[in-house]
Amino acid sequence: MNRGQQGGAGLVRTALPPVVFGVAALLLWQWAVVALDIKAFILPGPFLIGEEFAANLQNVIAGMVVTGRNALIGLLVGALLGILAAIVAALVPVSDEMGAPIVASISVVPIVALAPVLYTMFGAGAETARQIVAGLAVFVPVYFNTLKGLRQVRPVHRDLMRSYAASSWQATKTVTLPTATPYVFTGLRIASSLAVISALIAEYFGGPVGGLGKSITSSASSSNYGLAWAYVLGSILLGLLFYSAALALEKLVSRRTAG
Amino acid sequence: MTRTAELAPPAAGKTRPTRGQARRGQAQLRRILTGALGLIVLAALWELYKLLGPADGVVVGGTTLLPRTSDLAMPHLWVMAERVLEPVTGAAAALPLWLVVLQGSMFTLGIAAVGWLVGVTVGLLLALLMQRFRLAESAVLPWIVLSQTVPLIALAPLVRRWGSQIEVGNFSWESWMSVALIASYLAFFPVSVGALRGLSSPDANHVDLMHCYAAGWWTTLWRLRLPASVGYLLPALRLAAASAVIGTVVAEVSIGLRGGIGRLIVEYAGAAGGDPGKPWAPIFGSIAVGLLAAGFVGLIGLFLRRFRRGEVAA
Amino acid sequence: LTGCSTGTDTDDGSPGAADGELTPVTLQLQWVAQAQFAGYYAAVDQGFYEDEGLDVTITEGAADIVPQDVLASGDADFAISWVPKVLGSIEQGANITNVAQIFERSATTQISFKDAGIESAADLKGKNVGSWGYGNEWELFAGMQKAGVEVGDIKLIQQAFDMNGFLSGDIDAAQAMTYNEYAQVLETKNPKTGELYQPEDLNVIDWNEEGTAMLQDAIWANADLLESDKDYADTTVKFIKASIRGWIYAAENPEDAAGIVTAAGSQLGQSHQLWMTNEVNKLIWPSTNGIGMIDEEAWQNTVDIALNTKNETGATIITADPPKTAWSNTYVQQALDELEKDGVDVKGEGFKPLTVTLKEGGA
Amino acid sequence: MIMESAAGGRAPAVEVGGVSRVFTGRKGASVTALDDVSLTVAPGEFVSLIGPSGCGKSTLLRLIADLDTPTAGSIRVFGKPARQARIDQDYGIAFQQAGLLPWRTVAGNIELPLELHGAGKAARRARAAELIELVGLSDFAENYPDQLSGGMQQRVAIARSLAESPSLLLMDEPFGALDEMTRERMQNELVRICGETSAAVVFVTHSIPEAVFLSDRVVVMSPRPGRIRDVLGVGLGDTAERGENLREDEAFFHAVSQVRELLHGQAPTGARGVETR
Amino acid sequence: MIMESAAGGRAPAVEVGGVSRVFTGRKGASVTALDDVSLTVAPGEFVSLIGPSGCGKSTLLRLIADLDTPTAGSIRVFGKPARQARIDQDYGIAFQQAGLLPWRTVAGNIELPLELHGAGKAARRARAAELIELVGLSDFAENYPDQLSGGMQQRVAIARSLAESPSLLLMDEPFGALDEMTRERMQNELVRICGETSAAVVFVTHSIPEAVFLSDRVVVMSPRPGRIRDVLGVGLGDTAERGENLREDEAFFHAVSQVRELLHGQAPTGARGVETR
Ligand SMILES: Nc1ncnc2c1ncn2[C@@H]1O[C@H](COP(=O)(O)OP(=O)(O)OP(=O)(O)O)[C@@H](O)[C@H]1O
Ligand SMILES: Nc1ncnc2c1ncn2[C@@H]1O[C@H](COP(=O)(O)OP(=O)(O)OP(=O)(O)O)[C@@H](O)[C@H]1O
Ligand SMILES: Cc1ncc(C[n+]2csc(CCO)c2C)c(N)n1
Ligand SMILES: [Mg+2]
Ligand SMILES: [Mg+2]
Repeated sequence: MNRGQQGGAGLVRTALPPVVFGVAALLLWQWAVVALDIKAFILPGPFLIGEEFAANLQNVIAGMVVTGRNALIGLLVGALLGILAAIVAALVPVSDEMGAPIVASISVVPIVALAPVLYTMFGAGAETARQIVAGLAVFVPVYFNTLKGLRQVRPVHRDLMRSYAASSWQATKTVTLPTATPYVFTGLRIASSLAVISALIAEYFGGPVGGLGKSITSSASSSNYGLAWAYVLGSILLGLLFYSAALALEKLVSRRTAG
Repeated sequence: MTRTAELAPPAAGKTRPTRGQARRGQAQLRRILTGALGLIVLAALWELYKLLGPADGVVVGGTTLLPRTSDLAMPHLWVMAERVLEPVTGAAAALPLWLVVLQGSMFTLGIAAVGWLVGVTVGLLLALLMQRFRLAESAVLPWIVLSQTVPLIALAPLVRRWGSQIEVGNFSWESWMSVALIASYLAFFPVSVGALRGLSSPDANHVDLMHCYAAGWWTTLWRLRLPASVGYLLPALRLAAASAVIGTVVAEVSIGLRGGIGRLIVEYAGAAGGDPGKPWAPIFGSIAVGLLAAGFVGLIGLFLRRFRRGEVAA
Repeated sequence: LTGCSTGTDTDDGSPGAADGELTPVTLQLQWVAQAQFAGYYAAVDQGFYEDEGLDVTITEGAADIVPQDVLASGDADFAISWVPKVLGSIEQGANITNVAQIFERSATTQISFKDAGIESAADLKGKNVGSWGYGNEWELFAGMQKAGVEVGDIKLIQQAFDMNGFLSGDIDAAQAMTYNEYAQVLETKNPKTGELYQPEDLNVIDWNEEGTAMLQDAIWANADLLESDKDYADTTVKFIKASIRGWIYAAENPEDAAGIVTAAGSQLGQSHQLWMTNEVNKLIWPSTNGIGMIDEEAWQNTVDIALNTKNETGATIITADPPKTAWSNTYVQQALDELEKDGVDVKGEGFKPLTVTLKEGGA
Repeated sequence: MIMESAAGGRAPAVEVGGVSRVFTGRKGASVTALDDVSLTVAPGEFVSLIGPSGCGKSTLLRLIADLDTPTAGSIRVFGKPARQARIDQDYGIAFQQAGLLPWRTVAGNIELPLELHGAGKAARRARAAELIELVGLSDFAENYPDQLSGGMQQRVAIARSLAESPSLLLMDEPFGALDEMTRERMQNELVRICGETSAAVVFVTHSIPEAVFLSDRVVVMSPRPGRIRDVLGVGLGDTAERGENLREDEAFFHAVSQVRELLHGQAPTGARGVETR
Repeated sequence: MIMESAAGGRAPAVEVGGVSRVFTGRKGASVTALDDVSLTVAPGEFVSLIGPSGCGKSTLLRLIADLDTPTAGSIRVFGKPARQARIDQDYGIAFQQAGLLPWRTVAGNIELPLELHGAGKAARRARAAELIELVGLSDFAENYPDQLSGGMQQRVAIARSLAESPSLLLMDEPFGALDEMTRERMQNELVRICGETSAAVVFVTHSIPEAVFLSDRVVVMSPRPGRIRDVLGVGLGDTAERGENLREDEAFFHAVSQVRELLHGQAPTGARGVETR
């Protein structure tokens, strides 16, 4: 119980400064909007955004579900492929070198350029292209971090496995993968919010309506910036949700494996 | 086995650079060739799949898992290549497509460079602030992470609108500055996080040493923290370069700046049906610009090699 | 601190051509340079604005640029936008006025391949229907509503910058401007025949015919300034006058006008550009009341649709009638009077469109 | 050089015959880590390798463990080739770094070799408990390595090396990271364990007193190229009989001085320091 | 306890008076790292701190260096508060890890303190060259730390600690990472250097022979809470006179045994091992 209280106090201590900072910034923003009489179509104030958010909660949540589903599928598929590709690259160095220019290209290609092509390839009437965009965005950090992790096996552990005459699968299972796990999670954490933002921006270039990205642009195009930013708030929350989920999973797994 | 080089005792005193360089050159060449081979394999896969794959793609349970192979979706590689050599339009004065894309690429690269510089500066300043004041770190860092969940498309018009309100003396805000600013919004993030990690990376040992020498914060920063952060900073700078290019292209589309790759992507899209090779040119252009920018930053690493001695080869 | 360069900045009241001092004016377009805006580019190129003492800078639009906001926040002196899009902005607080309704007809259509059997709005039910969003979708919704098709009855797909979704069959009925996307389709080879698609291959739902057309490209001005600033009001008349001369030039010299737009930096192919010029001319000419005159009935029709048409979230464009300041024929009337005094034909009754042959890829 | 030990009829625990190991660096320069080294270790015998840094001690140990292969010469472990001995798990090994897997508990780490070689769960549990008891960590069986001090980690590593009751133990500076007191305690425990299990031990160390305290014979090596300079029979009594007091014994100091002199390249003159002054 | 040393008229190099240091852990538990420790080091005197891991040796050294502040008690260095002494650069310090900056050459590392305190370029060069000579690394002045062996790095760190000719040297297990032979060589050099510069030294070590070999007095500490158990005057002759042979001297072994027994908590009975057997 004492521990629990301590944990609570710790949470308060870590959460307090950013919350105070955030609230102060929001108040300053609201004050500026009111004091300088800034029109909503130039910069909506946080109160207005909050109002719109509350008033359109249903629509925002519906958008979050659509975009979040794409991001989640992209995250899962991209992460899986990233990890698999990294394992292959670690086992077969040639494949790493052969894939290098391709992975490098994926890491620099703007979604703007990619999305239209993918819509044509996979159909503009389906969510697939958006999921692929999210998947590609996820693939890059997961691949690089996993590969790095797979190369962190300490020589003493490698020697140990050899001295046990362990098979290569045994060595992979007992040493290589556990060593790489924290790195994989670092990659996933970076990838989590990237998946959301990528799936969202992909909506900008077509596909079924209903997601947050489309809602942002269509509200903005009728100058309804309060509503547009309510959807933006939805996307921030969604990104935060993904990030926290990745973080929680990381904590959970690392606690189970390393005490 | 790969440890050989690291474990070998350092050749006392001088090393012989020429032989080492030749070897490294060879390794480099081999890597380039293997990389090129990878691209060739990819190209072959493209054509092979286009040849053998079903026109409507591989559809499982209503989801297209593998792409369609129509000329619209997957033009032949030679169609893309040929198109690049032809003029942009039928007009008599039209430039060849590759030249237009090249010009656009340079334009985009220039703006991305400005965005990168701004982003790096802001990122470094934030990192310094957070390193100096722990309170700042705990208050600001979560917001820096959060900032990257705000979609650029929501910010772009704001930036342009606010930028255009600025007019001081002879200086007036121009559209390309908005684009650069948006690019910097993506670029500052890896730098601030990476630099913070780098600045906090020196061993307690080294920090103690500076303390023993009664060195102040600035001296410690200059003599210890900055040099120690190089290893963290370089990957962050490279990431920032790629992000700056991506941000520039997105912002060009978003606020419609003329002259860059982003604009070409939008304008050539209309030709996708009748001229399927055309929209690919700016896509490859944007990839080239991204790689060029990242490679450029890689060059910085060469000059800072001295500060990466402590690093163990990955 | 608006920082904008309105005509009011100059001290001397009415700088005519004779003074040599030109009044700087910025025009915000709603998309990139293309023949949709041929009249304005022609007016610049032919010196019509200069004749009126104006130094006009044309600012291109983009995906996220809302022209009426640029105008309302003072970054431009005039803007080109569609009436239904602006009505929403006006309700959100943008105080701007439609001072010249350049396009009399709507260019928005919903096209489909013949075999889809979509001949009227009622046939859209259960189909994949494309639209760009961005406020371009209201005529479609109004047409559907009129035909008893709910938004929930179709699958709405956002169209990209290209027509690939339509060409690949993902979209059964795609939104197409007569002057642009319709042509894009006709510039594409039909893989079945190896020839370009022909108009006979397509069914076209034209909202003008369905009765749900809304007013499109109009010149918008700052309502506050029109009220308070005489110079700005004068400039507005001059601007409209020169713009109309530009459009007349485009009607009489479509090839040259297309060339002017291309020279201004448009990346469109030659045949496509000429097609667009020609189609845009058809939206203006012949003009019922003189180019730019706002037809009260058409305006009211647009407002009614804006009040009553629901989009996919159940929202309407506006919830109340727009203010009186939303439109005014005062300025365009003055411009037309002056032009007619000079013997200019502002109705173009004898207008004869070209027959443009599209080449593959619009080349 | 005395290299044969009275080994009775059984095959020697380790038989190194004319072994060389040359490393070729990437820059073409080659390092002769070991040059024509021969050494025989009898079953149950405790042999220490001592010598300056870089003289090839670790290399020799790694060759015996078949973690590396000699450039020339042959290595036999219990009469089999080193590779076969590794596959048959004839030896246990402990490195300078404890090398525990941080994601496994103390018990989990000790069970690792048993698990890899297919021992049943119950058997593993029992054996691990026994070994944990042996190294005095009963209270820490479920702790993770990062919750242990360096000395405790090292004890876990030793327990792990003993898990399959090998008749040969290979240890590369296992006490290098410990403080003097813990180190002495660990040495005492090692002496006891070896007495109980009667395993042969090849033990690499930098510490002269440690080598003298633990060993039947001390092998002194010299660097560049790595060679065996001399082998000193210490024979301070049978392993089981050696105890704490030995450390303050005169014979102990004598042997320490002898090894020191060998290390410094002098012929062992007998305990010059003690006797001539 | 003998804590006063005959120091003549000058202020003692170090004067620790009733110092305690309690660390408060995050979970509220507190560790008494040092409890009421008093110690005086005379100018030019060599004092070693020895004791089991965690007894507070490093903590005491850090307090003297003003890298940490005591919970109670006072620390004076050359008559000034520790903080002032740090700012005045009255001491040089070397840690267990060499702690060289990897991006600076050997010379650059040694010049660092001089550079920070505004010495001119030429003066720095000259002093660094002198010190590099002193630690026998003249061929390596322009090498980077990663091109040096551990022992060489440690020598650079020692040279660096000497750069400003401090009259007090603080050293925390500086030879911990070295092999026995290099270690002995370094000890000899340290004895020589101290003789030449007549600096006072506070030296933390785990090695009894090392402490005995180097020191005028050996301070034996005990843990939980960290206290000074005893102080043993070794006095094996003046620093300058001590040489290699000392290590095999009977008095040396005698003192080693004495420190061992103190460490193990027995009263020093004299060299029991040697004399009673
Ligand atoms: N993998 C390797 N590649 C190249 N050279 C090596 C390799 N391993 C060892 N060496 C070299 O072989 C020699 C002997 O190394 P080894 O590690 O056996 O020494 P050691 O006696 O164990 O030293 P230490 O006491 O420092 O551990 C050294 O010169 C070393 O540099
Ligand atoms: N910063 C700190 N926070 C909390 N406890 C500490 C801290 N530094 C040291 N301690 C505790 O104080 C005690 C003394 O530590 P110290 O490092 O001085 O020991 P030491 O004698 O140097 O040990 P070693 O020989 O292992 O270096 C230990 O119990 C240690 O856990
Ligand atoms: C995201 C997006 N924005 C604009 C257009 C193009 N567009 C189609 S109609 C129209 C109005 C005037 O031409 C515009 C700008 C598009 N295709 N996609
Ligand atoms: Mg070794
Ligand atoms: Mg310590």
